[in-house]
Amino acid sequence: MTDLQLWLSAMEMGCFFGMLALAYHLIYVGAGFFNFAIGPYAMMGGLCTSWLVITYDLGVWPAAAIGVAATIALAAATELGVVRPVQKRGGGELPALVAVAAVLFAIQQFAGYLFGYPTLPGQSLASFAPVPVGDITVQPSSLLLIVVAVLTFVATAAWIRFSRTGRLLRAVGDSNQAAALLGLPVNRIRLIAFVVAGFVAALAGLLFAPKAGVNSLSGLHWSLSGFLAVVVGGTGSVWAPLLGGMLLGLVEVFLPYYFGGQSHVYGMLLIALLFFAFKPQGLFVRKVRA
Amino acid sequence: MARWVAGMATLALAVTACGGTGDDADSPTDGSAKGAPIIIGMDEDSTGPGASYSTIAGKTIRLAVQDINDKGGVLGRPLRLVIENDESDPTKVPAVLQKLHSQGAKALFLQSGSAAVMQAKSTLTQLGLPAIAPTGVTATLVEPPDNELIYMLANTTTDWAEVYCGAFKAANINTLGILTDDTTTIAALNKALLGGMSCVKITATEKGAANASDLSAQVARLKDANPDAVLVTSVGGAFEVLAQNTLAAQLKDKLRFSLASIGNQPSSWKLANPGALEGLIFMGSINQDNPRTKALTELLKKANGPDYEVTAYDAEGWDAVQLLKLAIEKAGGPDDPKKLNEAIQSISGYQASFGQGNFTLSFSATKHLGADGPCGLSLIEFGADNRPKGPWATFQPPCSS
Amino acid sequence: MAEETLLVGRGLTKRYGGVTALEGVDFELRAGEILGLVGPNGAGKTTLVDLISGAQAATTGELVLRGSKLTGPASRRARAGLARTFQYPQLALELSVRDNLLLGWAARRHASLWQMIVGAAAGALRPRVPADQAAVRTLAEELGIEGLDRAAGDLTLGEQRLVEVGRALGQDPLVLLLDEPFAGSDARGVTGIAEVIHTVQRRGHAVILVDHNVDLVARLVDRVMLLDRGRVVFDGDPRECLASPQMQSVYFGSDADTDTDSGAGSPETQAEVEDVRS
Amino acid sequence: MTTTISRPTVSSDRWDPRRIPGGGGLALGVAVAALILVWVGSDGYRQTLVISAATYALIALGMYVPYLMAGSLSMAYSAYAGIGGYAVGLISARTGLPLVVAWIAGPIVAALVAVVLGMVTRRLSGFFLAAVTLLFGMAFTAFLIDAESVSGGSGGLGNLRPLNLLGWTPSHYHVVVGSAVVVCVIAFLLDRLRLSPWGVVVRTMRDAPRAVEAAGVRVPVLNIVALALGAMIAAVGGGLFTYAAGSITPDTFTLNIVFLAIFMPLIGGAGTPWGAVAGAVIAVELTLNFPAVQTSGTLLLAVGVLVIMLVAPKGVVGYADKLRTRLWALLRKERDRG
Repeated sequence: MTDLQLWLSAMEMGCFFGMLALAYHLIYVGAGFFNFAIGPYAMMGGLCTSWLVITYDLGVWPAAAIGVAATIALAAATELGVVRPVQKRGGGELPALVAVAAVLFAIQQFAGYLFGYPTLPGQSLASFAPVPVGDITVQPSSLLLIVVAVLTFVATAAWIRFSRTGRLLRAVGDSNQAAALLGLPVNRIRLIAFVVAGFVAALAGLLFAPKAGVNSLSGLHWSLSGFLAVVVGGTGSVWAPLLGGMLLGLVEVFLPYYFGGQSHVYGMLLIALLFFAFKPQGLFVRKVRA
Repeated sequence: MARWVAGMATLALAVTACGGTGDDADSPTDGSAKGAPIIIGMDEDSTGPGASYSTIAGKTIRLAVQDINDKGGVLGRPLRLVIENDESDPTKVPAVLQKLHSQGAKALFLQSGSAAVMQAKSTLTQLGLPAIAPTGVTATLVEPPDNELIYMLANTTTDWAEVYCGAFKAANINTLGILTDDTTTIAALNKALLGGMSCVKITATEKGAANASDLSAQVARLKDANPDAVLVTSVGGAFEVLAQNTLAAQLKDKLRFSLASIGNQPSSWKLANPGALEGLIFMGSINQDNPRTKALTELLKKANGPDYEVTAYDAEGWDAVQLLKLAIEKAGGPDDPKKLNEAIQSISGYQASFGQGNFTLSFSATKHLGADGPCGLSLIEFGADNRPKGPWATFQPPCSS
Repeated sequence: MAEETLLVGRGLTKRYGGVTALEGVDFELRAGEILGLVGPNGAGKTTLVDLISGAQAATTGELVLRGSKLTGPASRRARAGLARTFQYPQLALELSVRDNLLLGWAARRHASLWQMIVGAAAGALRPRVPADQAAVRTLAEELGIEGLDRAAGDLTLGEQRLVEVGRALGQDPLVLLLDEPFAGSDARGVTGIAEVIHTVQRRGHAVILVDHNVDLVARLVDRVMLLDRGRVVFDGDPRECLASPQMQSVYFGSDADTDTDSGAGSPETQAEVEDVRS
Repeated sequence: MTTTISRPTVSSDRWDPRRIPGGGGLALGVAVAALILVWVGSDGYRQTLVISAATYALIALGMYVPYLMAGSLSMAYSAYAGIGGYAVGLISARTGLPLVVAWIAGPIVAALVAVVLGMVTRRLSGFFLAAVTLLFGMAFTAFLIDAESVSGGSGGLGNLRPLNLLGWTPSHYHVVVGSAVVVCVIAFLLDRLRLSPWGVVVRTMRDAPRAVEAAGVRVPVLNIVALALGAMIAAVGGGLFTYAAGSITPDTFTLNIVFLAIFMPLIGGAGTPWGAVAGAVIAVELTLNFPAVQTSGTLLLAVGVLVIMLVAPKGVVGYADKLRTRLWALLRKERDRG
């Protein structure tokens, strides 16, 4: 494990997964469920931006702004238009799960229809020369991804700790019922959680897209990776998603390095099984005593 | 809520409208040809994972049909394309072929980009319709079972193996590392290609997911194996570019080879880091010394704009239509599928619009691969601008002229 | 009537981390007996019911039903002869009242893996067993439940409780555990539940009735156990209990520590409570 | 809405299909199936549509038991259908056994895999279960490609033998009719199963698992039985498609199908297994046979799912049923008045 390049790759993946996991985390805290549409949000942020740049010759920054705004609108629409009405009907977590699965599927199809099905190159917001580090060179987009990821986590942590909305979010996360009883604006907090999560996911997708491009079907895979990261990290703290993402990034890079081939496909399944089985309560595991 | 529903309904309607008009606008017209149209079916993947390469040839097939119709058609009758989309979904392929058949198609183009097309073989036998897979390169497609009615144009992987071996010998390469994607299409191709390359020792085979976002682990393993050269086998697209980016960064001094796909997908060249493709050698088929290639290039640039990069997919699509025209003429009409099939098998010495100048395509009852010898192939090198620079100086497939 | 000992609990204790919900509870239940379990919210009543029914595992202590040890998951204890209702009725809200009542019989026929597999095949071939349907009708008449085709979700809370009690009776239990069955019930519901209790008693089986309303319980039961902060502070005649000093001190003496909902017994809520505290 | 219409009591002892549990659904299902088969006739394309619809319906019916009755969403159904398909392919290519054996072996193997996966994931529900089973489906595809000696690798298995039932070889049309019959029979049986005591226990498990456990049924075990049953039905579907299409590859049953299968019962109506069948027919019609939107049938389907979920949670069948009830009430009112 001395190859610097591998560590850089693991870090990039880790930052990306971490940001996706952070988006999961925010919605989990605000609304108490895992929004599987996080991956498609990230895809939307990346793909919409690339499409605007390529099709309309728009500058990268305005395109990115539109892409992020569109994703935020999508996240808000998910909450207001789909999840909230469905959850209002009750019936446990299955309706919400099916609803987000439908949203995930619909966003994929819609993005394909709007932006086309081929992979588009990601647009880099940074334009400086590659930075040599040791015997490798770090691409500007990689550097930007890592820096922004860290900043995002710092900002989110500060937001949750110091702002009124952030503290309210934490209160809602502690106990949804209690918060409702106390008269906290639970619905508004939920919406804010979705919006912030949409922003974080869009940013993640936008920054990660230069690495391998983005297409309308990237979302599902990203959703799964982000979900695993949030499970591995736990939902205990704002920083947990970053930890989970980093661990997963290491697995994604070093597992194929040592075992080759498809080992990461089996590896991810194994990690999911092990983690879900041995991670004690506190997660969303149904407690049926066997 | 009501407003939301209304919005969704409007959206759905809008989508429906766009979808409808979009398809009609693409279809070729009858041109100057009169008489009852000859219906040709095309299974194209216009929206699925294979769309990025399927549509390149699909576009040129439409253009070729239009060209034929403008020039009076086949036996005085216009060709009419009916097109269905299988979204690279194998469960859809039988239904798509059946649908084309029910719309009166007399012959088919199998232009689905992925392994989904493998699912077509037995359905073709059921339908009794001859079919051409213009861009197919997987030899198993035209091997038994159910291969009586299916044809491919380009050199297959067996020829590729021969050409690569020549190249390795010329460049003094004894050990080879393979970087491959996990698609079924490529797994099938690898089996045929690598099996035929006994000329080198394959010291490492690394596989990555087709939608991978990182390949540094695979490349690091290749680095550890330290082969003389690296061959990337993939369906192309994002995987190929990521592979080349990573190889360029981590294995600078190694000679890199690739399949045809990277050369045929100009849109993916932009994905690569600056200079990342420089020195990459791919299995090309476009050779501007071929006069027919030149003519086709002019035609395509006129239709698609002067910046258009002609690819082998274009040429293969074009030739597939010309071959079918020839076969229909030989059979005296499209209506007897058996006769039409025999007519395809009787085509010999067709001068292709890809490959080197004297490259020809011939078919017979036992030869469902059109290519005559490896002249259809050419090793092309990428330049520093991430565009093909021209034939690789070290080695070119021998071509008796 | 032979005063056979049906169920014995010894030293039942439940701790969640540092919180002790139940501490060394001993009790004995004789055949045909109706035992009232009373105490303020948070006294540990539901926890005790959970420990007996197997919904939660005891930290220490043991249970003996008719001479054999009662262990394992709730389902095994149910097969041994326990049935219970829940503080918050656990009904399939989309299913009809009829189907909810049917669960007691249906469950009995799907106890083992083999029965589950055969039951699936048999169910597809013969979905409605006339004997079951008749039994459900009889039970509903007995309890005064009408409108068997209504969805359980459309019932009032009191009606839901009645259905749940009926479902438990359908299991023909040796010991029936009723967790606050009267909350939200109207007069008819109370009568129906009282009827169930007497049916069980007539069969020579026993009932444990949980409620914080001591007056109501006292009229129905043979014996009362008063719980306070996880300990038994009184065990004996209901009228004596009402007049006892323990009763006075538990309900009126100190007003501290009655803030937590008695649902705090379940691990989920317990975890939540801990979360909020930390 | 709140007015209840008192029905005239049907007191005749005559045989009445409505009094057979699930009879109404069967009558309607068979009627529609018959209409479809008449419409299909000898048109090869339409025949293939029926096969596709039947395959989708069987996968959706397989998911029906664990997903809509027991309330746990397993997404490994691409693997189960694949196992059914590979059973047909392998028995045809590697053994001399009659091909019918594949429809016994495939479902059994699928059920065993479901049991193992169910045991490993027995503590999981909701999002966790969905994620793990999704990963399992992906790993299964990777396994099919890797295990070339077993599965024929990426090229899959083809050139299947025709079925031979005691000397009778069914034609393609017979297979089409047979697939419609199989779907109707399975939907009918599931509909009855739903109403049966077994169904009552399983459906109670969804909303009130604690009550089921307290009634003496081990919820995790019954859950696994439900999963195994579902896997068997999906495997039948996979086998049917493979036989009709003549080949199977690792990519034949993709995650796309699993997503469609989740949505089909929602479109058709989750209240009855016939809803899953109706949803499958609609999904095939939209994605394969909708002339106006060739390229966006799947998109339309996705949007349709969202709309139906929000506007008509009981799906098409539920909606039709509601309309029917209202219509009858209206007619009765008219009759009473006149």
